[in-house]
Amino acid sequence: MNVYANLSLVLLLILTAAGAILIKDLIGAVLVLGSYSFFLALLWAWLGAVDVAFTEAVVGAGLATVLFLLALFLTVPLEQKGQLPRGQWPAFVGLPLLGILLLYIAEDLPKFGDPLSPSNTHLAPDYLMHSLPATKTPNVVTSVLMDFRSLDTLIETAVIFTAGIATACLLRTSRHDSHTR
Amino acid sequence: MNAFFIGMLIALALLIVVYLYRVIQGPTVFDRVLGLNGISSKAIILLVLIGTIYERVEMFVDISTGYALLNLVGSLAIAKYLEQKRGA
Amino acid sequence: MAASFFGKTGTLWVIWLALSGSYTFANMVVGAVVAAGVVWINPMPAVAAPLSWRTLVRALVYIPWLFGRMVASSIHMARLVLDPRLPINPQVVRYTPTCRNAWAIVFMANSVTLTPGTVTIHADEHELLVHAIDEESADDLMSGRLEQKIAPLFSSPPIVTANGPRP
Amino acid sequence: MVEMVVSVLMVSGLFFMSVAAIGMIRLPDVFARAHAVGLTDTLGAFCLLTGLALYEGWSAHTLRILIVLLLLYVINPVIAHATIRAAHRSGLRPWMKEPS
Repeated sequence: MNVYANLSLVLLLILTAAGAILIKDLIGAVLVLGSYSFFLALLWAWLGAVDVAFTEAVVGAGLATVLFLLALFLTVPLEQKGQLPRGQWPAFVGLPLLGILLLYIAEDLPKFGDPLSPSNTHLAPDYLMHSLPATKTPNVVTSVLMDFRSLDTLIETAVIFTAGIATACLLRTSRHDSHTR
Repeated sequence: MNAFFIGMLIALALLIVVYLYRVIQGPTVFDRVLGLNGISSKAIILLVLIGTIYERVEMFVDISTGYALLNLVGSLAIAKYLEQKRGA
Repeated sequence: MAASFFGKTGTLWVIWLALSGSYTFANMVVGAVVAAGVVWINPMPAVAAPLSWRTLVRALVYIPWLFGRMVASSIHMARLVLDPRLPINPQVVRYTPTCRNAWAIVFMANSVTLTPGTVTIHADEHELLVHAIDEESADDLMSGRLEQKIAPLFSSPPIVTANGPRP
Repeated sequence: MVEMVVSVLMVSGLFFMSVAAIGMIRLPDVFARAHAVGLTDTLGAFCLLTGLALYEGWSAHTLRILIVLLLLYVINPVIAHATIRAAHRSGLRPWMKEPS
């Protein structure tokens, strides 16, 4: 039963991905891409990665769709009918070969959720044991992102802070402005 | 009961395909926006459903609340811009 | 000024508590700070909601009625859609509301969308442009039954638009 | 007992959602389709979410599910209205049965 639910979500994902590429109307492509993003978020949620799902839903499905649409409204909303360039057959041969190669390599990876894989025997228990006493943050993902990897995410934090200031500046209208308008 | 929920999840996923047809096929852009809205309302319910299956509703409800609000803002923005673009 | 500031902050704080679902002291303090910050950044326009105890009591009667209408409307839609002949006859009707209260008109536009076979296309102080899916729903709207239910909810007579009182 | 009520609620929610989906396919234009999304879909969401809230039992989580429900109730009609208003303003006219 679980497998079927998983399968239906993955099928929807593939369907929307193919639709976003094949559809000719660009606005339609953007909207299909938004729904693709949403199924990705659902899949993350189904796999238990709630944080990633939240980010995907907010950024991918919400923000990116609006940004793409705004870009489209400033340009011509129809795809130019173009000729497919000649000599594409290396792609048709090479890409499936690459896919087969990747699948072959993926066979050697530890199975999904395998309790004996290296990451589950060394790294994860260590973080789970030490992150709460060391950082006083209840969410392990947040503690890894913001404390253990704080130098990596320093710029990201700065960006978020700047965005907060910019939002405050944009939204903060004084009482006098709204009256004299 | 869990099997029932998972069956419900699959049924909702099948319903989404119908809306997807409308998004891909829709003759006007408004049909597409409406179809996207239908998909997102299904998806909000799917999130709560997944949360119930995992017995961690509180986390998933947060995502669905956030997504519902973003969906509102996004759809209103799209509608406003379509109004200005075509109506002018 | 100060009173409305604390009122808005308090409302947002209650919403914060309801959404976060944890009632520790730290969470309450953080919620209060965030709520005050949001009100400071975005002083929401002061459109006075005509809330009184009488309105609340009447709303408690109105909302179940509206819900019953919604169920009826969905069954109506189901019958239309599942009928192989698709017996719809869409039409656009103009409805002129008699009550002159902006809140009542906003509520009415939303309620029209929720009731059988009618969707509001456009609403302003003078008229509602309504798309009805068949004659039955159009007639039902034009009979003014809905407005009789909504008008008593908002007894305050002056029109309050988003831009202040109308001249 | 509770499980039975939950099942009935959720199956009826699924029924209304299916009706909305069929309406999305069969109805002729965007104005008529807004009826399906604005109304029937919302009622389906109501039934499904109420069922889930009942299944959770009475706790703080129930309250939050109900908040999502309330949000959907406000949002769905507003989006349907905004979309068809944009369609109307952009010059689209509703499909009529016969030109009169």
